[in-house]
Amino acid sequence: MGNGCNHKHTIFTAHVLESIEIGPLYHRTTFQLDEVGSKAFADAVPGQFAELDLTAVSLPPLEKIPPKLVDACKRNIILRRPFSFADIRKDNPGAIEIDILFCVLGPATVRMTSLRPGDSVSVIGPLGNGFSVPEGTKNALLVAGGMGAPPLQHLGFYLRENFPDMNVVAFAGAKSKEDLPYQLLEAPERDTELAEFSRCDVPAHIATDDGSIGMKGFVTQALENWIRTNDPKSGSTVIYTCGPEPMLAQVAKIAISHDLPCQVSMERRMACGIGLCQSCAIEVRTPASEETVYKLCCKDGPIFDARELVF
Amino acid sequence: MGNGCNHKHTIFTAHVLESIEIGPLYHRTTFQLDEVGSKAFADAVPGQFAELDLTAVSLPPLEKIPPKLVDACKRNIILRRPFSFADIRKDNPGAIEIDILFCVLGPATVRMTSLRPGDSVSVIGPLGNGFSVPEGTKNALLVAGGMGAPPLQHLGFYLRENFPDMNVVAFAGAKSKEDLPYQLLEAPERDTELAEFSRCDVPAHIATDDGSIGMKGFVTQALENWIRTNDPKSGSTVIYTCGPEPMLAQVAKIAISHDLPCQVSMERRMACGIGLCQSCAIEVRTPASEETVYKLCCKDGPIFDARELVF
Amino acid sequence: MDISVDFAGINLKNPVFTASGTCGYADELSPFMDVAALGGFITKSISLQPRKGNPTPRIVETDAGMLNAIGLANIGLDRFLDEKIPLIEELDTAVFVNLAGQTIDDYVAVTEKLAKIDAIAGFELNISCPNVKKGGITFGTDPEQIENITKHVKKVAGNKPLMVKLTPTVTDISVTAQAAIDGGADALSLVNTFTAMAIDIETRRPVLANRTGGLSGPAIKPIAVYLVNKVYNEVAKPAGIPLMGLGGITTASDAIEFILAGATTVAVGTASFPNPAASAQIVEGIENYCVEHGISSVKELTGALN
Amino acid sequence: MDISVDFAGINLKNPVFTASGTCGYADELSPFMDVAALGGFITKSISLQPRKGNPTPRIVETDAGMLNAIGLANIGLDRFLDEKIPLIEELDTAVFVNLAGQTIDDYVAVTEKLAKIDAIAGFELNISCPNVKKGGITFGTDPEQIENITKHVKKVAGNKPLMVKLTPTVTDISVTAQAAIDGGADALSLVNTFTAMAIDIETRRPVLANRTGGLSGPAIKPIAVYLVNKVYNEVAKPAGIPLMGLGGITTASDAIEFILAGATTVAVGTASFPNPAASAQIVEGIENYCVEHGISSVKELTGALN
Ligand SMILES: Cc1cc2nc3c(=O)[nH]c(=O)nc-3n(C[C@H](O)[C@H](O)[C@H](O)COP(=O)(O)OP(=O)(O)OC[C@H]3O[C@@H](n4cnc5c(N)ncnc54)[C@H](O)[C@@H]3O)c2cc1C
Ligand SMILES: Cc1cc2nc3c(=O)[nH]c(=O)nc-3n(C[C@H](O)[C@H](O)[C@H](O)COP(=O)(O)OP(=O)(O)OC[C@H]3O[C@@H](n4cnc5c(N)ncnc54)[C@H](O)[C@@H]3O)c2cc1C
Ligand SMILES: Cc1cc2nc3c(=O)[nH]c(=O)nc-3n(C[C@H](O)[C@H](O)[C@H](O)COP(=O)(O)O)c2cc1C
Ligand SMILES: Cc1cc2nc3c(=O)[nH]c(=O)nc-3n(C[C@H](O)[C@H](O)[C@H](O)COP(=O)(O)O)c2cc1C
Ligand code: FES
Ligand code: FES
Repeated sequence: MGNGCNHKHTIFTAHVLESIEIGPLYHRTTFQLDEVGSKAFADAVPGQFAELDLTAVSLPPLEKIPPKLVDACKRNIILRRPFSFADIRKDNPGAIEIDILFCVLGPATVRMTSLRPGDSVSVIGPLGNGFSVPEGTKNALLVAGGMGAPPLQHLGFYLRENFPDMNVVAFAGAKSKEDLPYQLLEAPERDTELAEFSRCDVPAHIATDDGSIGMKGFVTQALENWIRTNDPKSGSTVIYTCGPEPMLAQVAKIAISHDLPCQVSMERRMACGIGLCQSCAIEVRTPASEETVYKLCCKDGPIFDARELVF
Repeated sequence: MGNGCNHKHTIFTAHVLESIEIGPLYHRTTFQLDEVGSKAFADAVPGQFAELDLTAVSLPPLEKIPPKLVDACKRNIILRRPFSFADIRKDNPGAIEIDILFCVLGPATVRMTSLRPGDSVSVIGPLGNGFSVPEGTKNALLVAGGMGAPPLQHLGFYLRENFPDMNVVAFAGAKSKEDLPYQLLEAPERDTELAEFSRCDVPAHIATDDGSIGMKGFVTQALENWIRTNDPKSGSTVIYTCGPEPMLAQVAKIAISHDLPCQVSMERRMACGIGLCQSCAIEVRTPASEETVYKLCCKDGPIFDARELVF
Repeated sequence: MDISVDFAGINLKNPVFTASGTCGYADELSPFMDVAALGGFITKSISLQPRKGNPTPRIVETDAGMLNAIGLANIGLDRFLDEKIPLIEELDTAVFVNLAGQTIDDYVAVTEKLAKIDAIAGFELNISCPNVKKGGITFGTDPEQIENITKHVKKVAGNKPLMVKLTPTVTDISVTAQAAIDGGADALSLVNTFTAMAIDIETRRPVLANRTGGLSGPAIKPIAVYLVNKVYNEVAKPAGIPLMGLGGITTASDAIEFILAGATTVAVGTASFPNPAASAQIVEGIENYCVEHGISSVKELTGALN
Repeated sequence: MDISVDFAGINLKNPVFTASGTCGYADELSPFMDVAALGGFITKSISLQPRKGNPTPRIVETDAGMLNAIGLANIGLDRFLDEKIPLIEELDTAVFVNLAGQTIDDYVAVTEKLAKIDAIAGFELNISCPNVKKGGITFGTDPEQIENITKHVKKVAGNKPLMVKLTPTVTDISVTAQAAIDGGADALSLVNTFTAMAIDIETRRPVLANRTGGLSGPAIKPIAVYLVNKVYNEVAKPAGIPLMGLGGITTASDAIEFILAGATTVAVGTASFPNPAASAQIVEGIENYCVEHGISSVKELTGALN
């Protein structure tokens, strides 16, 4: 798996191919990269991200903006926004397609909902290191909390394609059924069916806080249950996780307690995404001492080893 | 003719019906007013204006923005923009249509070019006093310089409809053929054919600085020529004018020297358009003294008597 | 749920005012909102003599803000008394008159006359307008002069509360705030605009006829919030003097930021230009916020920043 | 047509720098532009000891601007000498090192060591960072301390020009500018950020972990242009000291505004975040402007405001 820190990122234009609402607050937008972008994305891997310039995109009419966000959306934005990829399709190497799955949270993501086929945005990417697959990995556990889903969906597709024999299992948690950023199957019979994961034959264990779908409880419990049942050997099982920080901390704790390697996708408010501003500090342990230092989420991450993170 | 200062203005939504480019920098956008707006516009007259909120409209892609305006268009705008009407159609009283003819000059008007049918904008209007037709007017001379055209096009339609016997003559000036904000006839045979005025049987005397169409010279010369030839009697001839301020000053001078009443449409940078901010001061003479005072272009104007204006 | 507030001895329906110089004399707002929905209304600055104001351009838009150099254009005290007081008497909201002048005597003369008028709820002392050459700005940055002018005006203000409006362009605003309090101010309002300039690179001239103007609007909000919080913590809270926060308030969320930072009341300026109903919508939004967050009185929010 | 400028004794290819703290150590820019296209490059502030910087959130976007409280995070002098000087030696542009410290001794120690390094073209003395508790801000507002620290640093700066970076949050910036000049400054840069605050009304906490941060970006541009023009007219021009203008520069037009106001050079900060090629594009834009307006040397434009 590639190393994202090789300065292959660049600035380019991406054209909107499709934009769909997959839930009241979740949208999936497919972009086709221009030639420059396609070249830069040739080696892009799950867990990397891109910075989108949404400053020139129109605001939807007030009545279409979630009431809670109307005030925030009056703000004039100037910074790009970071998004990971829910999928990258490289079938046409000169016109790579990326899917961005996003949650409507503020002025930039509200603007993003008004993108239509034919529109274009400026993109910087691919950025960051991305997930990696240690040699000999047999089981991959993908643990996604809420909006942590996109890079793990991507990882699902990626692993199925590149490591067809690997045993991949997904864990998807959210507050409630509506907060699961997936295209739910028409009638998901079991707690193991989520369209995005089913598509690549990855069973998904669903957990919601209110039990509206899947198991009632936290996704970390689902993970522990699985580990208890399957007793995976350290060295052949890797946990990949992305989601809200308290969940990540819990997943990291579980991984460390079972001595399983764990790659954690972190998020920070980013002003630049490319190492200019130092806004995206992540506190990490230094190998030899008690001291901690800051690494940069955008350059050194966003994927960190669970063992080095200070939660 | 109505008096615009009767507080009939209000805030409402207008829907874009059509948007056409009528020249490299000129666009005409037709809006259909909602019910509230239609009610407010029932008595609207030429020379009045509206304030459009363009803050939420998308910027076109950089390559479609005139290079000279790219820098200016990076500015985040917060204020509305004032526009007069090139026409108001009241055929359907519950869904009045207004035409705005605009020149692409900066961040707001560049945004305006990306409005498409189905889009909507917030409008405040109708604002200001508008032109008036004194009793007994027989000749109306419409003198338009550059982007002063819209309210005089409107006035042409209005006079033809409401005063079918009135002799209406238009004068249209610009730097060059391309700067005439009119839908030029396919092959304008004479200097008296401009689609907008021909449509209402108003002959138009065209003057361009470079002689690329019509007479070579200033529109004020065309006006003087006409006056010299036709010797209109004061009291039965009214001059209406709109355009760049040096031209207005010249028209006012001509009018006063021939003792003809003259209604001048003035422009100022406006922060509000409704009398809140005092940004739109126009210096006027006080009847009895040497002193001058400031009136407000938005409330007391934008139409002023040539005699009171201090240029 | 109660959104009324007590402000310098007056009870107000709610914390929202319109800012001086941005809402005419209130009748201009009436096609868009009910002025009686406001906690209060602040008039354009009134000076003893009428002021024509500056030549145009008087404004220019900047990024998320605007510059103005109106030059305190106003009709002067006499015409104000004749023409505007009757309008003010009609307003069912607390009206503060903003006072401007060139000398202390000017201020005192204006205040003395207005102090007798029942329809006026209070005064806002403008010692900080950046657009008048020999005007308030010199008063506005010098603590001694601030204390002095506040004392003189307070003496003639009768029983009406005197609010002093502070300029943000000082090294330490707590010092000027303290000076106003020492002079007897009953409340402080902050901030006025920041002196600024926009240049037309084609003509190579400043855009404004006055060359410089005052920056207002959303652009300045984060600075204003900080200054309100600083004055609240360092001066106003210890002294028990209430603050009016302003500078870029466009939404109820903005207003609540100021209140959490320490403001008892807020004022809406530039935002009324594009949206003349902004102030009334902010009243509603504050009410909704209180309901949604189970806040029984908006008073609890003042300075409630964790 | 010539866009080179003389700045405090150095000849620069053009007037455009990147601002301290906003462009890493230049290699981050290289995927987007040729750093050699710049007139100069200013490093992140360097302090004697490494500084971890503040906890996150360190930034928050505001209307047409952003707040940052990075806290002068930097690797410290020793690692800077080891790791970054080799990078700097590669750069074909004038590199200024931005100096930070807590005491005069700190500043002097850093400067002394760096003065010996050929690859460094000059220094920028940061006495005005609002995000460091016991840091420069106290130096930055007091004329006496400014003069004093400038004098001490200048003494050890060798033959390299010393530029002093001024904070905008003072009552009269000409006074602080004069103090720096009296202390021996060869150039002045203005402005640094404005102390500001953003509040999350749901948590009722400041958004930044540091509570306050410095406001930068287009929002502050009109204030910065005004301050540059003021310092140019009142202090810099009479003293013959050149200015670097910054604050919200996003386009070539912005840069030209600063130059007309009195700046000899300009620096691009926040604008590089959304558009990492901004500074190079501004160089091009200045060139185009000169061509289109028949200006034979950009030097003619400094202070050419009518
Ligand atoms: C590496 C990375 C990958 C990401 N991938 C995705 C993705 O695939 N899909 C998706 O929907 N979102 C993703 N995000 C988050 C996304 O960038 C933010 O939701 C977006 O910037 C919000 O912008 P806004 O203007 O709509 O709202 P804002 O007003 O900017 O933010 C809304 C709220 O979200 C929070 N917030 C914003 N940015 C961050 C952040 N970086 N970290 C933590 N909290 C934040 C703040 O509390 C804020 O109140 C990612 C972020 C990072 C750093
Ligand atoms: C009563 C009134 C009626 C108007 N009717 C029309 C119309 O029908 N069609 C049309 O195209 N335009 C009309 N205008 C002008 C229009 O409002 C401006 O062109 C528009 O605001 C420009 O906005 P912008 O953001 O694109 O450019 P900005 O950056 O705001 O302005 C671009 C340039 O135009 C100049 N300018 C802007 N506003 C004014 C003004 N009010 N007076 C003088 N100069 C100004 C400035 O020099 C500026 O550099 C009218 C203005 C007024 C006051
Ligand atoms: C056009 C305009 C005129 C103003 N006139 C006055 C005035 O007469 N007296 C005064 O004290 N403040 C005046 N102000 C300042 C405002 O009251 C307010 O302090 C400032 O605009 C900041 O608030 P805002 O960002 O909400 O506009 C004026 C502001 C503007 C924009
Ligand atoms: C993220 C960030 C970090 C900064 N770090 C420093 C710094 O280390 N030293 C310094 O002198 N100025 C620093 N600044 C201030 C900038 O150099 C500049 O003065 C300010 O941002 C205004 O310019 P701008 O609006 O173009 O960004 C920083 C600014 C930002 C936004
Ligand atoms: S986001 Fe700017 S350094 Fe990471
Ligand atoms: S534009 Fe505000 S008063 Fe006329």
